[in-house]
Amino acid sequence: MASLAEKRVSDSEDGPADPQARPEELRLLEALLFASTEPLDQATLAKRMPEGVDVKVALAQLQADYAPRGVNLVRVANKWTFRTAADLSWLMTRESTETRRLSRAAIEMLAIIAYHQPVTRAEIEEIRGVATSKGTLDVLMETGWIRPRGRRKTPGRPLTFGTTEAFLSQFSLEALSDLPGLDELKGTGLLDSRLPSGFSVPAPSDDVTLREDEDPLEPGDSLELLLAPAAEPETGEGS
Amino acid sequence: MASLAEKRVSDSEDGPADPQARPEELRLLEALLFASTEPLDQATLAKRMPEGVDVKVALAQLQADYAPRGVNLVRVANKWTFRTAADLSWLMTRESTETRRLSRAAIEMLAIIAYHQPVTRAEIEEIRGVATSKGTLDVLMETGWIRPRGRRKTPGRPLTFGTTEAFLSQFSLEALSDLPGLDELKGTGLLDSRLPSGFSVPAPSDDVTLREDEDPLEPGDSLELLLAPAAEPETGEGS
Amino acid sequence: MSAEILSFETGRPAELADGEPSLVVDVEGYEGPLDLLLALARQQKVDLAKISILALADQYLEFIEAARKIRLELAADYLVMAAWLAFLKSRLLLPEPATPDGPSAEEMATALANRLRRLEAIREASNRLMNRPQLQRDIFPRGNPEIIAEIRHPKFTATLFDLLTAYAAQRQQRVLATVHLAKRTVWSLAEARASLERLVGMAEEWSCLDEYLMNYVVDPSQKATVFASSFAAALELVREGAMELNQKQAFAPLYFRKRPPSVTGATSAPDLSVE
Repeated sequence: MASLAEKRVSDSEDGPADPQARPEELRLLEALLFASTEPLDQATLAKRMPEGVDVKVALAQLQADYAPRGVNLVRVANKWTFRTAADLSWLMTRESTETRRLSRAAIEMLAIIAYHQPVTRAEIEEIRGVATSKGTLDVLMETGWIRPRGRRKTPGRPLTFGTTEAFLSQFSLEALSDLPGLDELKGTGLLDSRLPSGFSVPAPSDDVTLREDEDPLEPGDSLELLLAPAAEPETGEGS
Repeated sequence: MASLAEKRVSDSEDGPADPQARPEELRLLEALLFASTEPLDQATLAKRMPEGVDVKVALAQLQADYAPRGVNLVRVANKWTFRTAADLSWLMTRESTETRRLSRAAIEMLAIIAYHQPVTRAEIEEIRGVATSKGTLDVLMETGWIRPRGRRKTPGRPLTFGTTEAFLSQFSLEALSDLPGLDELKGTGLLDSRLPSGFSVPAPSDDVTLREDEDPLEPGDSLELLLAPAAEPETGEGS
Repeated sequence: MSAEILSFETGRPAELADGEPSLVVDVEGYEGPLDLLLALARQQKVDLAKISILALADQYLEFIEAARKIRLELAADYLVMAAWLAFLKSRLLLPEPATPDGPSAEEMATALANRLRRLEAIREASNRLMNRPQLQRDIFPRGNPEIIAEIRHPKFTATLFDLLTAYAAQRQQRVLATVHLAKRTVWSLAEARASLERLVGMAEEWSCLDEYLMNYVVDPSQKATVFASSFAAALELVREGAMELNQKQAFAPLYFRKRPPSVTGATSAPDLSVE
């Protein structure tokens, strides 16, 4: 504080008008308005101020003082209060993370996308034997672990889905090829060893290069449109 | 507002250094700190600031900015918050809800806990030379300024008490090391209740880490139980 | 622990003009013997480090004696302290024993002086602490804080084990489902008979059994079982007189019709042969 006092002095030497030499009533007003649990009207403020202070003028000056700041003095319903500057409303949000478990349906779908990518929704449904709810796909998109990678060159040009790098990091996989194959799945007992001979597990690849039967996504292919009812706008980190 | 913007422009033309051209981060910081109910630590603030902002420097500047004002930026318990200026307490009396009036015994006990923590009830009584009524400890616990922090590794495993963040906040202390007169107390060797003067003098610590001679509280250590049976009145005569 | 005031009106020890401590016997005002001792010590008007413990003990004993004279009921700890001080005083006055067991009188006196200094120091500290600007008394936080909206970002959890289990379970389930279907493709006699009965009900004219049967054959692999069961069922229906079968020659298509009600017995002898 001592250093500040010095600063004020030096400031006042710089220019003819010293912007820091504030009248005491501004200090009083700002303290009252700051501490008050509700907006205060001019009459209430006047009662608390020393006699002879023109509260109206002081308020106007205080308002001007704070106008360029992150906190503004505003008048609401004829009462005065400090409020965060309107342009900083984005700052007034707190972001928190909450841990959520994926639903069984979502994990199943994710597993199929991981092994069978690039894969369309219809193909996923064929493998699972049940229709996929849109919500499940939305949730998976929200995880950031899957992404639409192109469009299959078939009638209807359905989207093809694949996994992302975030997927690898979530499951501590160095590469997609680290996903266990048929023999390993059998070895761990996850797959029945008496499966028919024709049974196979694809060797998955998340190569970004599109396959021959894939078209690239089009510029207009925003996820919003792809997945119809929009998920909340996300800070786009997607691929 | 418009007039102020013009003022800023003209100011900047006046001199090379423009005191009004405040960096945007000061606006952000003041908005965050003004809006928050709780003091915020530097790390939390940094997370909310754009990258590349030196929050420490910005806070220091903001503190200097507000030092002459009716509202000051202060650091309590190593966190930052705006508070009305201490010299304006006369103005603010009406804002005061009811001030807690502590008995002399409670104040003394609070001071002993603050300066000697972690400290047991028997040690407090040894310093004061009188038994502590359970009511006094209850009152202090109710203030939220003290807390039982562990159990001393001595026979009977008595509770150790320490102060809380609310204590620092109440007395506008950045840290325990700011306790008034602490240095003198340390210098005279009067701080340690257990050792004869002249031995090593520990500084009070509200570090959540327990000391070597402390055990953690146990899950079943409910305060009711802890405080219920009054400790045997120890009228410690000459040690 | 404290007694009532009997005859002395002022609550605090005061000092006489000449510096002699006045003796105001009022235990009420003290928080225990140490507090009283400290108050007495302060009357010596010297640095606590330099107080005379001997003089202090005298003062204390004098105070207690006065209190007892006026029948002031003293709490036990005051008396304990008095006894201890009397003991200390005698030790201080007598020459030190040759082999002292325990602390010497000097050490005891120093310890007492230190306790007094410590109590005084903490009192001083507590005064300074309470004189600091206090929150909600002298200084105030923001009275009307603004709401900080909370945006929740979900962080999803799933393990590789979850993933693999899900994948294996799904693939396996599909495979097992196919196995089930294969079992059901055996065309049972009962099924064949029920189907034939429905067919015969509609077949007034000779119809090709093979063509009808083909409708049931979903998969070429099922052809054998469908034909075998149907043939057996057909024979049974013929035996029961519900239908007629006709075949031109071996391996030729089988024709069937509902047995006309008027005719009894076969119109044309069916030439039955088993494929």
